[in-house]
Amino acid sequence: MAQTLTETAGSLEAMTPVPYAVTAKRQDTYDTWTLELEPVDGAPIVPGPGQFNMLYAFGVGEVPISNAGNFETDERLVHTIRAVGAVTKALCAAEIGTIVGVRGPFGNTWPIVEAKGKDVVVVAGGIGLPPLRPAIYHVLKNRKDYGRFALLYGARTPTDLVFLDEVKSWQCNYDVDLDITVDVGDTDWKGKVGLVTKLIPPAQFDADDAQAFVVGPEIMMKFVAQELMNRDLPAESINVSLERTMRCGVGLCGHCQIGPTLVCRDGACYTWDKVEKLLAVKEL
Amino acid sequence: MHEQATIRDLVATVLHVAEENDAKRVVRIKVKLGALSHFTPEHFEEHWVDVAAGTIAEGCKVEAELSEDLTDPNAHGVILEDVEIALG
Amino acid sequence: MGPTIAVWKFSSCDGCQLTLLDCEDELLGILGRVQIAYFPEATRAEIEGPWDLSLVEGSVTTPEEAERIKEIREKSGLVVAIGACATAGGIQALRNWANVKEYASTVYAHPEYLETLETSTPHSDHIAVDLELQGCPISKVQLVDALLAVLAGRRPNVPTSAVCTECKRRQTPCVQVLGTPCLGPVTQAGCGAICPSFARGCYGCFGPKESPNTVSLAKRWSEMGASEDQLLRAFRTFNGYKPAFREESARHGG
Amino acid sequence: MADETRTIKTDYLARVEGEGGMLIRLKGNEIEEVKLNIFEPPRFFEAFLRGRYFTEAPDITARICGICPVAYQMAACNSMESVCGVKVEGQLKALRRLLYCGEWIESHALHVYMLHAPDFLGYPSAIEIAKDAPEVVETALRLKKIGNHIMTVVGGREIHPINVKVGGFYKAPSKAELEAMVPDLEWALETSLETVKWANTLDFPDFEMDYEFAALDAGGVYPIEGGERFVSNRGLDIPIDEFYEHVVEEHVKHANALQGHMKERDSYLTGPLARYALWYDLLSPEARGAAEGIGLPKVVKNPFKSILVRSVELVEACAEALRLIREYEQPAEASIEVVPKAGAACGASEAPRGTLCHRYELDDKGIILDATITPPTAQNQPQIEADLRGFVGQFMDLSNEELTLRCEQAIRNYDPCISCATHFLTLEIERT
Amino acid sequence: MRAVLAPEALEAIVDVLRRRDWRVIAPTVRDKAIVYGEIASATELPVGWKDVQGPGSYKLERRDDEARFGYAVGPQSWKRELLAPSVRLLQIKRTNGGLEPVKDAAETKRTAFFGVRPCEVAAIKIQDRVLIGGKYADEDYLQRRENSFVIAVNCGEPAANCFCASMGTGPKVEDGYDLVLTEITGGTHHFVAEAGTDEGAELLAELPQQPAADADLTAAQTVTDAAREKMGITLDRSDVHDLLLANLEHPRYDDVASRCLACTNCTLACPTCFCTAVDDANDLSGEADDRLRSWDSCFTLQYSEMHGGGTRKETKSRYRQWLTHKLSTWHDQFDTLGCVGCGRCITWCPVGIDIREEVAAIRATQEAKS
Ligand SMILES: Cc1cc2nc3c(=O)[nH]c(=O)nc-3n(C[C@H](O)[C@H](O)[C@H](O)COP(=O)(O)OP(=O)(O)OC[C@H]3O[C@@H](n4cnc5c(N)ncnc54)[C@H](O)[C@@H]3O)c2cc1C
Ligand code: SF4
Ligand code: SF4
Ligand code: SF4
Repeated sequence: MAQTLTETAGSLEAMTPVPYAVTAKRQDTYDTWTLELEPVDGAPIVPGPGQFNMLYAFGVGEVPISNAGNFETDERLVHTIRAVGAVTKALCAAEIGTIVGVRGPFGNTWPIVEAKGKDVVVVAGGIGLPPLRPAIYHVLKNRKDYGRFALLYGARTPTDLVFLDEVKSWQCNYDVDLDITVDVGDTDWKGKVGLVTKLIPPAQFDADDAQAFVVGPEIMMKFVAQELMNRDLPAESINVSLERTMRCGVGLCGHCQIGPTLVCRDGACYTWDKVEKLLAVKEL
Repeated sequence: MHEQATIRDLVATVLHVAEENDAKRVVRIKVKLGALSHFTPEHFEEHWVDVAAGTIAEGCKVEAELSEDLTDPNAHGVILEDVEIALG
Repeated sequence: MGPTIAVWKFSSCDGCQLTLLDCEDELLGILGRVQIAYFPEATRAEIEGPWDLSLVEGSVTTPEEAERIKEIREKSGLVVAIGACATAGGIQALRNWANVKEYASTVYAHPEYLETLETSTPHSDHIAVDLELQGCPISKVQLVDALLAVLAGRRPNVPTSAVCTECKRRQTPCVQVLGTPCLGPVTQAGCGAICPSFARGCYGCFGPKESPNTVSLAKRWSEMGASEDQLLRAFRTFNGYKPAFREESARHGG
Repeated sequence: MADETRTIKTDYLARVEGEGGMLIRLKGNEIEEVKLNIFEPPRFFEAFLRGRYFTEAPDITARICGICPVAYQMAACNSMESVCGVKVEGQLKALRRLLYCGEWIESHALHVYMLHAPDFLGYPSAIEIAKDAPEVVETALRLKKIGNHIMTVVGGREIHPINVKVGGFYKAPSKAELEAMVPDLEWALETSLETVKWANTLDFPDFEMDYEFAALDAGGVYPIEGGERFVSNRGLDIPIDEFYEHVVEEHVKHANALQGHMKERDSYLTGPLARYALWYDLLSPEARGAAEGIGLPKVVKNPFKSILVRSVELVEACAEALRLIREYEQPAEASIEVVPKAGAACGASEAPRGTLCHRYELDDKGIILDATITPPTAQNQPQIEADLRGFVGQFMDLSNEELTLRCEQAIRNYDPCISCATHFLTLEIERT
Repeated sequence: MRAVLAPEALEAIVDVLRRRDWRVIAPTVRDKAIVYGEIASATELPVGWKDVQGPGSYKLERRDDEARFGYAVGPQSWKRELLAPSVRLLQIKRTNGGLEPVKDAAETKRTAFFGVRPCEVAAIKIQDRVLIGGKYADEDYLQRRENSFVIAVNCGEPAANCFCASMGTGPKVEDGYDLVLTEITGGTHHFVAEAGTDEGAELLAELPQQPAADADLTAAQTVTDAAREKMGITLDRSDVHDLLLANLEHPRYDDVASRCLACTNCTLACPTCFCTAVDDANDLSGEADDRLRSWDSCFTLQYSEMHGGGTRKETKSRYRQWLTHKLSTWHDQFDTLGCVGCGRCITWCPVGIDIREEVAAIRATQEAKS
C-alpha cells in the first residue's frame, strides 16, 4: 500500500517473551509465592507501580501478573503470584534458575507521584496487597513528601495475609497507620475480625486532600469505594485496579474490554468515577 | 466361560472366611444367583463341587437360589449370602 | 519413564480409541513420552494399575460396565472420557427411549442370554470425569492436545463454542444461510466444521456446545421447512441423550 | 458328628467378568470344547434403525465399527439404492471405490504391521517393535496415513466419513484434489510391494483348512465397494438379495455377536483369503505380480498366511486407487436423486475383513421398517472356532502360555473387528 | 489520474499484476456464493451474477447482463487476508534450560485485493487503527497490510442488508485505495477508473484506456448516488453511541437472547471485528511451544473466562457486548465506529438477527419512555 503505515505502527516486539531467570523465591502463604526474576541477557525492564507483565511458563501458558517490586532496586522484577490455575501453579512451582518468559511492562501506573503532598489511604484485600506494594514503596521512600499514610489490610483468614512481617516493619519504620483484619479468625489470631470496610470509618485521613488506592476482589473494591465515599472522599480520588481475561496484554486481542475501556491499555488502574457505573452493570 | 473364575473366587472367599473363624470344615453355603449370572442352581453346584474338591469346603451343602429380578444391580453376579462352618 | 496411560473400552465402535492409532504423525512421539499400560486394541502387554491417565471410550450399558468404571476411577489419576458414547451415551442411547426387552427380542433370538442395562449412559452419570472430549469420533487434534496438556500440566485446549467458529475460520459459506439446515450453531466445535465444507449441514456429532439455543435454531429449521419428525431425529442421534439435545428432541414429539 | 457350627453372613458379590475371551476345554488329548466369546455389549442397531429415515442409515451404521465405517456406509447405500430402484454408476461409483480403497489401505496396513506382525515377530505389540525397529512402524504409519488421507479427501474424515450419501456424495472432490495424492500413493504402491516380500519372510505354522470361500461377485472386477451376487468355491451363487434365504444368523449363548452360517452347509469363510481365492484373476497386474513374486498359490488355505494375502490386497488397493484417480473426471452432480419407495432389499460390500450384508425394508415415506445387518466377523466366527479346534489339536503339547499366544494369533488371522478380539484378555485353557 | 476502461482492461489489470509476481485475490463463485480467492484471469470474476440477500439468507442468481461486479459483499471479507483466521505468531523453543523465541519468516509477496467495496475499504481503515495505529502493533497484520494493494470498486447495486449509507462508509469510496473502479452497465459496458496513490496511477498507466471526460465522472457519480438513494438511511448513527450506553439493561436484550444462538457467525463474518485468541500449543517433544493466534468472538463463553468463571455467561450479555462495542464503545476505544454497514452480520446470522432492527427496537422503547 502506498500509504505510509509504518509510521503509525507502534512497538512490534510486544508479543515476544524475553527470557528471565528465577533468582529468588519465597512462599508467602499456602498458595502464594513471590518470585524475583532477572533477565538472562541485558538490563531488566522497569515496570512502574500499578503496571503488569505477562509471565509465561514454558509449555503451560501466559498470564498477567502485577509488578510487586521496585523499592531499593530496579535490578530485578518481583512478582507475587497466587496459584489458582494451570499457569499460576506452574509459575509458583518454578525453581531457582528456571527460565520464564516476560513481556511488559504493560498498562498504566498508579497516580502516586500526583498524590504528593496528600494523605494516602491504601486498602488491600488478600492478594491485592502485592500490586499495591510498588506504590507503597514509593510513598515510603519519599515519606516526607506525603501526608498521613493509612494502610488497611484485610484477608479472608490469617493464612491469606501476605508479607505480614514486612507490613509490620513499615508500621514501625515509616509512620504508617496500619490496621489489619480478617473475615474469619483462627485460634492464634489476636487481631481484628470483620470485613476490611470496617477499617475505613476510623482511618485517619483528610478526605479533601487524600488519594486512596484499593486492590482486591471486585466486590470488595465496590464496598470499599462506597465506604470511602461515605467519608466524603471523591470518586476521582479513589484508585482501583481491575482484572479481566487478557490474551495479549497490549490492546490487540480484545478480551479485556469493560464497556468503553480496554483494561490492559487504559488500566488496569482506574479512578472510581470512571468504572463505578460499568461495574454496576451485571456481566458487562 | 467365566463360571470357573467366579466359582474360584467364591471358594477362595469361603475358605478365607472359614480360616478367619478357625473353622475345621465348611458345612453349608448359601448363594443367590443373579438373574443374568448365567448360572442355574444345578450348574452352579456342579462347578462348585469341582472347584471345592480337596479343600475344607469339599462336600459342603450348597443352597443356591436363582433370582429372577433382571433390574437388580447385582443381577450379573453371584452373592454369597452366608457360610456355615464347623468349629473345633 | 512417562506417565502410565490405560485405554478402556466400554460399549462403542472402537473409533475413538482408533483415533489414537490414527495420529500417524504424532503416535511415535507420544509413545516415547508415555507408557501404555493397557490398550487391548494395540497391545497385549499390560501394566498393573494405578494409572496416571485413563482414556475411557464407550458408554455404560451393562451392570458389569457400571462396576468397572468405578474401579477405573479409583485407580486412575485422571479420567478422560472420549467420544459421544462416553460423554453422552452415544448412538446406542437411543435405547433409552425404548423398551430394551423389545429391542433385544428384535435383534436376538434368545434375549435371555443378554446382560444389559436398560440405558446407555455417559460415564459422568457414574463417576466424576476430569475431562470430556466430545465427538463421534473425537478429533485427533484435541486428543493429541489433551495428551500433551497432561504431559505439560496445562489446560487442554477444548473450545466449547459452536462449530460455526471453525466453519468461519475455514471460510466456508454458511450452508444454513444457503438453505441447508445445519446443527453447527448448537454443536460444539472440534471437528473442523467438515460437514459444511462438504456442502452438508452439520449433524451434531460433536454434541451440544455450551449454552446451545436449540429452541431458536429449531424454529428457524421449521421456517426452512423441516418437519417435526425431522427435528426430533436431528436432535436425537449420536448425542441425543445429552440434556440439551434430549430436551429439544422431546419438544418435537416422542 | 456333633461339631459346633456357626453361620457367618458374608453378602459377598462375585462378579462375572465381561471381556472378550476364549475357552478351550481339553480332556487328556481330546478337545472337548472350543468357544469364542465375544462380549461386545449389545448395541441394538437393528432395533433403533427402525423408524429412522432411510438417508440416515449410512451415518448411523458407520458407528457400528470405527475400524471399517466405509464398509457399513457402502452396504447401507447399496441396500437403500436397491430398495429405491436406483443405481449409482460411473464416476460416483468410482469415487466410492476409491474411498473404500482408502479404508482397505488403512485397515490392512494397520492389521498387517501393527496387529498381526507382532505375533509373528514375538512382540506384544507394534509399540515394542517401534523400539527395536522403528522403520517398520514408521512404514506402517505412513501407509496407514495415506489410506486415511484418501478417506479424508473423499469422505471428509477417516473415521465415520461424512461425505457418503444414499445416491452418491454430498460433494465430489476435484480432480486436482485427488491428483495431489498421487505421489504418496505411488510410494504406497512401491512400499506395499515390499510389504508382500517382507511378510513372506515371516514363519508360518504348517496348518491348512479346507475352506468354503465366499465373497461378492462384482461382475468382472475385484469385489470392493459392492457386488450383485454372493458366490463360493463350492457352488454357492446367489443374487445378494437372497442372502438371508441362505444364511441364517444364530444367537449363541456365549457370544453377544450373532453368528451366521449357511443353511444346510457348514461354516464358511469370507475376507481376504476368500476374495483372493475366488477372484485371483481379477487382481491388478501389480498385485498378481506381487503374489507370483513370492510364489503364493492362487488359493491359500493356511489361515496364518492371510497376512500375505492381506499384503497382496494392500498392493491391489494402492494400484486400484491410482487407476481410479487417473481415470477420474469430476462428476457434474455429486449424487443422483433417490426417491424413497416401499420395499425391501439387500446390499453388501467387502469390508477389509469380509463380506458385510445389510437388508432394509422401507415404507413409501422412506421410514425404515426393518433392518438386518450381518458383519463379516459374525459370518466367520463359526469358522474361527472350527479352525481353532483343528489348530489346538496340533499344538496341544505347548505350554498354556504359548498355546494362548498361538490361539490369539490364529484369531487375529481373521482380523475380527472388535477390539476385544484383536487382543484377548482372557483365554482359559482347562485341561483335565 | 482517471480514465475510462473497457471490460477487457480488467484482464490487463490481472496480467500486469501477475507479471509483477503479485498475488491477485478477487471475488469468484464457489460453493454457491461469491468468495475471495486467487485468480489467474479476469474471466474468473463472477461475470453476470448477483446476490439476493435477506436476514439469514443468501442466494446467487444470474443477471441479464455481463456485469463483473453486479453483486454486493459475500460471506468473506478482506480480514481473511490481513488478520488471518489462524496464524502462528512465533515458536518458543526450550534450549538447555533457556527460552528462545523464533519468529516465522513473514510472507512477503505483494497481494492485490481486486474488487474491494467502499465499506470494506472503511473496514480495513478501522482495523488499521486498532491493530497498527496504537502504542503496540500487530506485526503479522502490519506485514500483510504493507504488502497489500487495494483496487476498490464503487457500489451500484446494494443488497437488501447493505446500510453503508447510514454509516457514512459508502457506496462511494473516499480514500484508502490505490485504484478505484466504477462499473457502468447501461449502454456500452465500461468502467471509470481513478487512481488514489502513485502506485495506483502507475498501474492505470499500463492499461489500455480512453481518457475520462467530465460526463464520465458524472455518470460514475450517478451510479453511486442511485445506490445511496436505494439504500436510504436505515440506522440512525447520530445518537447511537449514547442511546446504547443509556440502555444497557434494556429488555430488548432478553428478547434478542431468545433468538441469538451465540454461534459467533456475525463477529467472524464482520470485516472489523478483530478479537483473537492467543494460545500456546506444545509440540510433540515438549521442547517447543507454538504461539497461535486465531479469530475469537465475544459470543463465546471462553472469551470472557477468567479464573473462576466467565464474565459473560448469558447470551444477553454477549449480544450486548457486541452491539454496544460495534456502535458505541468502539468509538471510545478507537475513536471510530466499529460498524461499516456491510450487512454481513445480518445475512450470515443463521437465524437472521438484524442489527438495524435491534437498534430500532431499543430506540423505539427508549423514545416511548422519554
Ligand atoms: C492486570 C492483572 C494483574 C494481575 N496481577 C496478579 C498478581 O499480581 N498476582 C496474581 O496472583 N494474580 C494476578 N492476576 C490474576 C492472574 O492473571 C490469574 O490468576 C491468572 O490468569 C490465572 O491463570 P491460570 O492459568 O493459573 O488459571 P486458570 O484457571 O487455569 O486459567 C485462567 C484463565 O485463563 C484462560 N484460559 C487458560 N486456558 C484456557 C483454555 N484452554 N481455554 C480457554 N481459556 C483458557 C481462561 O480465561 C481462564 O479462566 C492479575 C490479573 C490481571 C488482569
Ligand atoms: S454452515 Fe453451519 S456450522 Fe457453518 S456457519 Fe453455517 S450454521 Fe455454522
Ligand atoms: S460438522 Fe457436525 S456432524 Fe459434521 S463432523 Fe462436525 S460435528 Fe460432526
Ligand atoms: S447475532 Fe446471529 S450470528 Fe451473531 S451470535 Fe447471535 S445468532 Fe449468531
